Amino acid sequence: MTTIPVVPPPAPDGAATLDREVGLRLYRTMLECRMFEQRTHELFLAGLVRGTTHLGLGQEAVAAGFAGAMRTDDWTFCTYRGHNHTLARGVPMTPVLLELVGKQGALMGGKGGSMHLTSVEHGAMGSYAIVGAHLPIAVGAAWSAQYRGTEQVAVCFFGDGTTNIGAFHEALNMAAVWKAPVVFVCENNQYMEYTPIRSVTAVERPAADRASAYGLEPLVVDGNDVEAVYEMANLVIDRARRGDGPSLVEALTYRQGGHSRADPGKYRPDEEVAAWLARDPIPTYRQRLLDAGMVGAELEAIETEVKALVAEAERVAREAPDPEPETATTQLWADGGSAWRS
Amino acid sequence: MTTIPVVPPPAPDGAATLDREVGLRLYRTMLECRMFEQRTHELFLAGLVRGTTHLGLGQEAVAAGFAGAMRTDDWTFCTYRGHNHTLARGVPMTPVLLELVGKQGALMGGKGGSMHLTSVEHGAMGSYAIVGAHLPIAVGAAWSAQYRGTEQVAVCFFGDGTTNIGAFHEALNMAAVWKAPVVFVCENNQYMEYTPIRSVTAVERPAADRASAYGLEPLVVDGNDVEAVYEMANLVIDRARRGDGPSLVEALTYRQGGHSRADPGKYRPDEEVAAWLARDPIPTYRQRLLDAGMVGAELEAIETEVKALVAEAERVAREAPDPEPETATTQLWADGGSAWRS
Amino acid sequence: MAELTYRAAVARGIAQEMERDPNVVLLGEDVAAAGGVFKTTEGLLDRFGPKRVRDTPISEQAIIGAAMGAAMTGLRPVAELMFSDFFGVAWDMVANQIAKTRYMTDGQVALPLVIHTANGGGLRFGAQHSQAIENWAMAIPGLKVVAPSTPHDMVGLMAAAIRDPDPVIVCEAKSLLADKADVADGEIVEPLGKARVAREGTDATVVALASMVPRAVAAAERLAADGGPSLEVIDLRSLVPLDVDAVLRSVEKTTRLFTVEENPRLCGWGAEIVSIVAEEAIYALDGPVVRIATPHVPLAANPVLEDAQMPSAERIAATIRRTLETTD
Amino acid sequence: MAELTYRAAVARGIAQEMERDPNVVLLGEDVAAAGGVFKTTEGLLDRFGPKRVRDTPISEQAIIGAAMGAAMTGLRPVAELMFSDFFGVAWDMVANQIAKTRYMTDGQVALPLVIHTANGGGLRFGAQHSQAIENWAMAIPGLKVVAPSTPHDMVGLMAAAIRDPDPVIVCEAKSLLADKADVADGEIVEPLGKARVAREGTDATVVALASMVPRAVAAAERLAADGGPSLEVIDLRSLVPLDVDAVLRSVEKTTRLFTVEENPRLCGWGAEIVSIVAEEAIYALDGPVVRIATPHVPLAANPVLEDAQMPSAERIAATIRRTLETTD
Ligand SMILES: Cc1ncc(C[n+]2csc(CCOP(=O)(O)OP(=O)(O)O)c2C)c(N)n1
Ligand SMILES: Cc1ncc(C[n+]2csc(CCOP(=O)(O)OP(=O)(O)O)c2C)c(N)n1
Ligand SMILES: [Mg+2]
Ligand SMILES: [Mg+2]
Repeated sequence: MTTIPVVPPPAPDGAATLDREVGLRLYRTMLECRMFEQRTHELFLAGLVRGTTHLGLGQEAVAAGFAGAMRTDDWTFCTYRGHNHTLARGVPMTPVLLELVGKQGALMGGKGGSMHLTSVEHGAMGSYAIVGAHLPIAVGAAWSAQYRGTEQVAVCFFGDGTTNIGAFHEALNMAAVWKAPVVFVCENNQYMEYTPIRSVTAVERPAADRASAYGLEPLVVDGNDVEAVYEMANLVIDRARRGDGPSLVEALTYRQGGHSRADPGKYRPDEEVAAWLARDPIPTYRQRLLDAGMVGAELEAIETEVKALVAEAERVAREAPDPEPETATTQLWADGGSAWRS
Repeated sequence: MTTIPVVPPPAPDGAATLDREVGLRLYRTMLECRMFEQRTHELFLAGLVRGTTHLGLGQEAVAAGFAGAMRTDDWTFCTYRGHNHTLARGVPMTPVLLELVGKQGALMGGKGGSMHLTSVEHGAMGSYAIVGAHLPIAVGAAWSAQYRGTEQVAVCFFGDGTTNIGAFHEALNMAAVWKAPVVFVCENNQYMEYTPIRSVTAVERPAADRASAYGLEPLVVDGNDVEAVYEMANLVIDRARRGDGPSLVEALTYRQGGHSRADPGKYRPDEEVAAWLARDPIPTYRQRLLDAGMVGAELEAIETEVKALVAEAERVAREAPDPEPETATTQLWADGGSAWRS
Repeated sequence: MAELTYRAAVARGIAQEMERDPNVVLLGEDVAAAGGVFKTTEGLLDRFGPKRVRDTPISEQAIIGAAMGAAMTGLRPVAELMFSDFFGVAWDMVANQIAKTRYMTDGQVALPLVIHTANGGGLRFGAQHSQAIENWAMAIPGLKVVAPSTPHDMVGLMAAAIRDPDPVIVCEAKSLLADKADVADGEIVEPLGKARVAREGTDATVVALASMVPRAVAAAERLAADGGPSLEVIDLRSLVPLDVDAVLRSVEKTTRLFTVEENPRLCGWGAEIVSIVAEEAIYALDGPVVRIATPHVPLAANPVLEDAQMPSAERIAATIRRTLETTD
Repeated sequence: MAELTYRAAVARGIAQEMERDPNVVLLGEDVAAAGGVFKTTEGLLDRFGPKRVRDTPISEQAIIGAAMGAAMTGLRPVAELMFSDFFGVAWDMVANQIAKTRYMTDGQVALPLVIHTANGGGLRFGAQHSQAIENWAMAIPGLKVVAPSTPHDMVGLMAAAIRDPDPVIVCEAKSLLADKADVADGEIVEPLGKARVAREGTDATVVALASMVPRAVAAAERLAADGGPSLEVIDLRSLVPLDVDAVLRSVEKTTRLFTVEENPRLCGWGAEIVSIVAEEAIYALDGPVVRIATPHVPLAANPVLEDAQMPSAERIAATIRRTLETTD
């Protein structure tokens, strides 16, 4: 079990050790998240992205590492900071971007927006915007898999600040008692919105130091090392699938930007930001792939492809029309409408 | 630190060790709780007590031990199972019984009933009937003592089942972060309403095994040994008063009856009930007082006095008139009324 | 045909659907081994086993959240919330998650689930265990809400709620749990959103729900007995969907409207009914519309006080008679 | 006299009372160092220090529960609930504990506390961060509820709420945060429960609240500009206590009533207003009463959709004109 570094651990070095296909896939997924979000942010500044956004820049290794270890019929439950997790499950960029810019063809018709990205067909079971709510919901999904004997696993991502809300406690206890096939992943990016997690938490490791309260072992992983995350993910997901119950993983990472679109994140010490930028999961992993013998050209090919995907999504987004106002009152009920009188 | 017995520990034996005044006071308090509740139950069967009741028969040592260690201006926060804790703070039996029988002169005018006994002037800050709610409230009271520098301590009693609800988690964390002068006392009487706590809890000790999640040490005490409780109470209350922050104590005890007036408690194994009845805190402590050299006559004098108090309360309760229906709409607001229009 | 209590009707409705659909599961505090603290789930554990009938910790957010997660992945959970007052500790799950997720995902997520809960006063439980919260649920878009007043309706509306593809809150009136009535054998399913004329009348329409229906009917009988006005009592049965036509039809006939609500007055469901009539049928009204509700205070534990708070047949009859006499 | 934003008025109102009473304390998420995520508590930490202005964990039950415990032991806490939607995770503390404890204890426990919260839509935050929940609070006996529509009222009603001996929910309209107006210097305290005639008129009464007040006034100006009916706009300012007389007085004069509500329709505060008028002044009404509200669906994140949902000046004007034309 790794323990938490008081200062960030050194950038992961040494050659990549995973099977090359896997390594390239993880790299590609991280890149898709990164390039999509970077462009999203530019489009917000350009006034095209209208609603709020919460970027996961710097946290891509957690999304890529876990998604890479999931079965296609496994379920992801994430938060308003959910672009990475949604894309990592294979949801196409175009409908996602359309949701963010608020045009027709959007993933949820514009009803949800950036904070609620969901694509049931890809196992992206929702981005939840009220802290803690999706932990019990993930337990319910896991219970349903257990009940139906499908060996599906629910993976639930949340932040460090979420470990102090009641729903966290109730969900962890019930999951443990029911031995539900659910994996709880705390992305400890060191901050709530603007408040450092250490200043409002009774323990040093907001998730790991709570594990024993549910009869679980404390698991900590370097969330900026995609291979370490991937290995941890395989361990805990297999455990859940085998019927050996839930796990709680604390992934140490960092939010490179502010909390949401409007926040410059000025409250963070420069050295801290610098230290974590130095361990950006993407360039560091790129180097490790090269050290492992991958050819730069291969990586550049991936980079070109991903850039093209983002550009195509943007092209569609710029041309798409606004939604029809009438759709504002559809899909409240299973009959497609929203009538309250019979 | 005591650890939890899988089977109930043997009845506390050996002579009482406390100062005789203290010992007699603890004995008397336990007796007041016991005799009051026994008579209350009889009066319920006789149809005089009308609302619901949740008796603490068997748990008197926890109430007596803690109340005995509290300063008169300290605060008690308890649950619907609150007769013992309310009486132990010195609230007279008569207005309490009047509240239970629903007559004029009742402690809360009949508005609250058995589940909400409160006497602010005695520091009995309320009996709360929705599981978990009073833990954060007790933190707030402790914060106010800290803010005003009064060195008051809030003592918050709750059950084993309460350790699985969200408010428990939020309150413990905030209390620890704020170093609030609050003592959390989990009365582990082994059951929720009808469900054994072990069957729905991820750890063996519902409170003690959660302490480390808040940076607190696990504290367990034999809740049927009034001297052990009293010593633990002094330890943790002094700690809080000194400014050294909150504590979480798990007191092992047993609910001798059912959950509430209507429940015969048939779901409990006979041997379990028998084993715990054998360690009834009151007769066992009576014996220890005798072993310590108290004269039986002294104890009998106390017993006669307490019996007389209960009888007097009953006499008043039987004669008291019903409340005036008009009072149903008073005291919603500080102006004494309940107008919603200006 | 057999006599059934309202309490037993809850279990019968759930059992009927558990027999029919293996994906129907039940969870809640003390619902399995103990058969529910109100004995409304008695026998279900024996009949359907621990896999389908589950006791939970005291964790309402987890109970209702788990029901949601199960519903969105193929089950049809019935979650028990022991007392409806406890919605307070799980309201986010109900109002913000369950009610909004189908809409937010543009219909991707289906939530066929039921939350059944003991609702209302009359049992001397005091302010935190006696609230009638049907209006809390009615105020939240995305929730359907039913509140049966008879054993037959309890079976039929519970069944319909479980079969419904959307989330339904089933409010079980505590003060009716012991009521008995003959209920037909075999499958019973009542449509959601259909009101029932509990008593026909000509002089005034009285709209009531759940525990207030028998009291309104008793008030009507009392007035009829001493030659007073003839009241038509409408049992709404369902607040969402709402059978507006049944109310309008009756008001057009009687020209007067009263509501009888157990909830404290402000923003009760009766206000919504009145505002609908005031918009769609105001010219049909011949006089003031009076809402008979619990005063806007918490319920007291004391029997004398609680009885003075909840609308009684006496108060209903007296209020309606006085109103009609002074304004006709 | 200085120009003040509605946003800054929140901090000014709190500061005014913190200066006056050392027992007034503030707690909430990001309220101290960050000055609040809506910047409504900016400067308070610098001015009053960390002992009186506290950042908390993400623990709404603990935040509001702690405020209650502090209030019952001598402090006058102001708790910030970042978004009013989050009442969902702390509703038990608000509706079951804070609202009921003075009553249950027959007046033994005093709860002088304020919960101030960012309320309502218009900022494209989507269904879980845009709700107007003033009707949730109005439905609970034991809560006072204010929802200011101007910077001046924000200062004055916040001050009154903090001084009030009972729990008060202060709803801050998100869509008004950036609004500016001149506000007098010095102490400002507005009474709770006093409505304000935002615009005088003769043909119809329009009752509005918070974000809907400027829209109702704009609708009135628009109709006046093209020779339409003359609307009297009443800004309720406070839902509990409710200034019923102000509404009745206006309706007696205009003979017509409309409500403009941001909350989704069912059980909104407007329904309560209509039911009061239908009981106490029905003969004064010359035609149907129409409620203009957000349709009974969650709010969408998309700007086009959200704008189609919340009542706009256009929709208010068009609805009122159509109604008056077809029913006069
Ligand atoms: C119950 C609740 N309280 C507060 C908020 C406001 N809020 C949104 S994100 C956030 C910080 C969450 O921090 P963390 O869990 O660490 O996740 P991160 O944003 O760092 O990914 C807060 C307080 C919320 N959405 N829900
Ligand atoms: C939030 C909530 N859920 C459920 C209940 C119903 N209930 C009342 S007491 C109780 C059992 C509590 O068990 P425990 O905490 O061990 O206390 P004990 O009754 O044993 O003293 C339950 C489930 C409640 N009052 N509040
Ligand atoms: Mg974080
Ligand atoms: Mg217990």
